[in-house]
Amino acid sequence: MIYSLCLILIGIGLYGILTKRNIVKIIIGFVIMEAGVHLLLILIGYRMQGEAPILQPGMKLSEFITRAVDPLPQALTLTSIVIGLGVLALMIAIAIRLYERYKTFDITEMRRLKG
Amino acid sequence: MNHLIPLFIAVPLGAAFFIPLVSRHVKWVPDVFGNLTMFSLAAMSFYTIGQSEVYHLGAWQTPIGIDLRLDGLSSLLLIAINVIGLAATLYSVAYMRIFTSKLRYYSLFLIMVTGMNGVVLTADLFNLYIFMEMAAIASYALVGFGCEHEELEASFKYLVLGSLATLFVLIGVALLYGMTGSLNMAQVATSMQSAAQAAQGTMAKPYIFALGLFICGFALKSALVPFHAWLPDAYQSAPAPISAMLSGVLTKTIGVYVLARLLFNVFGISQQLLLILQILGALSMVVGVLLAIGQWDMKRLFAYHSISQIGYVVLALGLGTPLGIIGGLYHLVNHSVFKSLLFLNAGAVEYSTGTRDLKRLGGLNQALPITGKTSLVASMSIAGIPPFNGFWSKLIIIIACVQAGYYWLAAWAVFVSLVTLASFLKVQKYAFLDAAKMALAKIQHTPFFMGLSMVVLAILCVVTSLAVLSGFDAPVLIAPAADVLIKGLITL
Amino acid sequence: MTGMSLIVKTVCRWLKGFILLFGVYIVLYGHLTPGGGFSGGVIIACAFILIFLAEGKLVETKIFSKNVAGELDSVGILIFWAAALTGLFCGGVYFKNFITTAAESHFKLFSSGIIPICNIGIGLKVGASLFVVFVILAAVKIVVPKKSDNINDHEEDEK
Amino acid sequence: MTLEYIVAALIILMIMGAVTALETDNLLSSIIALGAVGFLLAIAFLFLGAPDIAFTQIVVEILLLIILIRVTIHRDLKTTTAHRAMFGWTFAIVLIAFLTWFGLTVFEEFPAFGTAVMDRVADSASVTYIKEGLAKSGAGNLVTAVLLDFRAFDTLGEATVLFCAILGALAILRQKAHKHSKEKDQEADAA
Repeated sequence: MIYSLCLILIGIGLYGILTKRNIVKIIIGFVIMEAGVHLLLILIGYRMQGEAPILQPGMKLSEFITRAVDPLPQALTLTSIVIGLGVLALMIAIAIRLYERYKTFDITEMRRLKG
Repeated sequence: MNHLIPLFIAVPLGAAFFIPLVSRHVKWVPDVFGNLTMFSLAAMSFYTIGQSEVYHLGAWQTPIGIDLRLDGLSSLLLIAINVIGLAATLYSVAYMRIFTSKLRYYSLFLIMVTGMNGVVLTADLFNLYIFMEMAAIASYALVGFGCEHEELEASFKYLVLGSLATLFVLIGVALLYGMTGSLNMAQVATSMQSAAQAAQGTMAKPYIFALGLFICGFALKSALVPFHAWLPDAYQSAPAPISAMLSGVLTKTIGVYVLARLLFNVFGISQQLLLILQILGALSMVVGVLLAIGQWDMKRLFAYHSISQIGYVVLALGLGTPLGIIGGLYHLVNHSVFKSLLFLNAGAVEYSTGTRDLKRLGGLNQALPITGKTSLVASMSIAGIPPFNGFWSKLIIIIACVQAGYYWLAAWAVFVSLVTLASFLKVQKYAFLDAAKMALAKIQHTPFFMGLSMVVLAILCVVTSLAVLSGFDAPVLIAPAADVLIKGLITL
Repeated sequence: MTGMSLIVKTVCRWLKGFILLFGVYIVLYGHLTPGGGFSGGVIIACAFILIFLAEGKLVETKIFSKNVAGELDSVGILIFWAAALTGLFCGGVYFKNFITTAAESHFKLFSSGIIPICNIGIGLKVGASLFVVFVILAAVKIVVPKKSDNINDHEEDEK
Repeated sequence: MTLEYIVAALIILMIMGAVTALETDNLLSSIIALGAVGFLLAIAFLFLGAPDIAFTQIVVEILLLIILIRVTIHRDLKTTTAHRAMFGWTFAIVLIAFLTWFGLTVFEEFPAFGTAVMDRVADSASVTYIKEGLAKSGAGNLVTAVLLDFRAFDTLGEATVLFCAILGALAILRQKAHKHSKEKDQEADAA
């Protein structure tokens, strides 16, 4: 059930990217889709009654091993968040420049390229 | 361990980080550093011939750390990437004078090369995603480097579709990790195979879904036909050396190569997958070439031909026979040589005359002898005229089609080849042969470095055609690369 | 841009030190507590962005100009790159963690080999680069440029 | 079991926020709705045992919101809610419907929520990370250990991607891209 909800979130983001005309809305669609993907990764790494994979002084290793959640998807998510931020920065830069040129955020009015 | 392997990533990265730091104060740094780095990379790439090895980064054993894998296929791609990259940087020394901010150009260029080298070398699915994104982001910025209306629009389109593709790939990677618990390609392949054996040969649905996402994502990246919308705009708008890199190696590396690697070596090839590849290839071949015929902008015309030629490669790989795979890989290499040469020619024409419109050009053979002659070589190569490399690879692909019993595919390939010839006769006639439409005095001479890189690529067009003499039995380059795909699943 | 009201400026003057300190703590203790180079770097960038928003452009660019930030960006990532390459020369393998850690030094600040060094590099890099991003994306007002001479503050090199 | 319901409720709230963000006319409102999605995501991460990611998510969300608000605040706030051309629109709907339908069936065969990789695959890397991560890398925070020691190569790539994106943004936003306009070049040649 929970995975399906996550997939619906991804689907909503995809819908925003593919159908919206406003550049800012497309960017918002990307943020939503990325949120869905990151949530999916973290959900895959979860185990029931799990706790954070951070060892503190005085913790019993044997108990930690049975309860800690998977650290690998978390590392992947962190990496992916940073990459997403980079892509968004570039996207916003291009959006600002396009606004400067065309005085609008509407992509259907940007029609220099044909074919 | 062979320490050359991580240096393919470390060297260009170091140069890319170093250039912006220094060149605010010293103006000659970007040109010299960029070219030196690419030259050393090109030289290094020839040392990888015939080697195959798995490099454990950080000395961690396979599932714990990240592996780099060098084999015949990676070696072939490495040589293509770095040699074409060297030609493009040589060309940029003169060509990029018309733009500002050379330091950022070279830095982004080197990061793009790093990304491609990483994609080719890595044996880890998530690492593959990162390097793909690295190459792709650098290319988005480089496509929009001119900051005019067209450049920005093309760059945005490319950015949106490309990021969508990488998100698809990331979902696929997440699903594969959830199912198999590993990110290493060999481990994923092994556990998928054992799961399929346990279920009497049927693949579980998550694998199929991941496979579908991968095919969509990498078809978007390699601009196969239902997914080709971004390509003509991006190639038309980018600076000429970047168009050459994009068309010559980027779409092949982060599109076709990864697709072939995943389908043949990780998922294991099957009849249905081969059929999908054949359909994508055949469609791309014919749609690309038909759209190309009506174009009057030189770069846009070449861009549509790129779609068509990548169609040849994918079709040949989709035959699944050893001869087909050899033909496909041979055509991949040949195409990266002659198509980058064509884009560099278009850039030289634009640099000298200020336009790429075929209707306004004419008689350039007298004004620009080097560009005229090299573009003749490249046009003959792409159209498949006998002494040049394009002829041999297309011939092998057609023979492979016939051998595998797909007669109509062979006829299809011949037809597309004829249309390509017609289209390039048009380019030669309007741009180089017809009467001059513009005053000779207005035409600038081609700078030395641009001429040099075009001549080098033209010579490569002839040299690569000599590979056919070896009959592909010699264990150099193409035969070992094809072996990697023919052998199927990779193991630890 | 002269900045916001006096109340905002005063509060920011008090807050900025704590935010910066928190960011540095997150970077340095990334291998022991939640956080690390990236999140700490973003917090450091946020501290500067706060000053920027409150005090206005003129004050900010005097303290920490975009050129300096750009150079720190390169320096930070070069630290990380150099740590990786040193592994090749000292440990024999690229990205080898060449500083060994004794078991008794676990949970101390100077433990776990090259991880704190990498964290510092990443923190520096992320802090500087996100500040640059903010400056170029958000602080530059492009209110339909007429002669486009009011926005030349995001081009600093290449005469 | 209760945790599953909490996370499900959070995701439903996120879906509502996402729909609001995409369908509101006012750009400022939609960006604020987007902020709600991001912070809910951070809360979900906290529940799922990922404080590192929650932390990063909050910080990134703040930065993103500041930038997005500053970018859009003086520009056309009223937007058209109209869709793109009919073909693209129907294609998108068909694609999303297919993906969602197929995706929903996929998760029937997927390992159930809460069975982590360590419990299913005995020789997976995660088992080693949890058992020997501290001894091998010396870092108590295993996420950092994975990020900067076991898979540090990924992190170098990630830092490079950020570096490259910022360099790209600087290149895109530079004031003058061409040294000379083309007409000037030709005049200079003629002279």
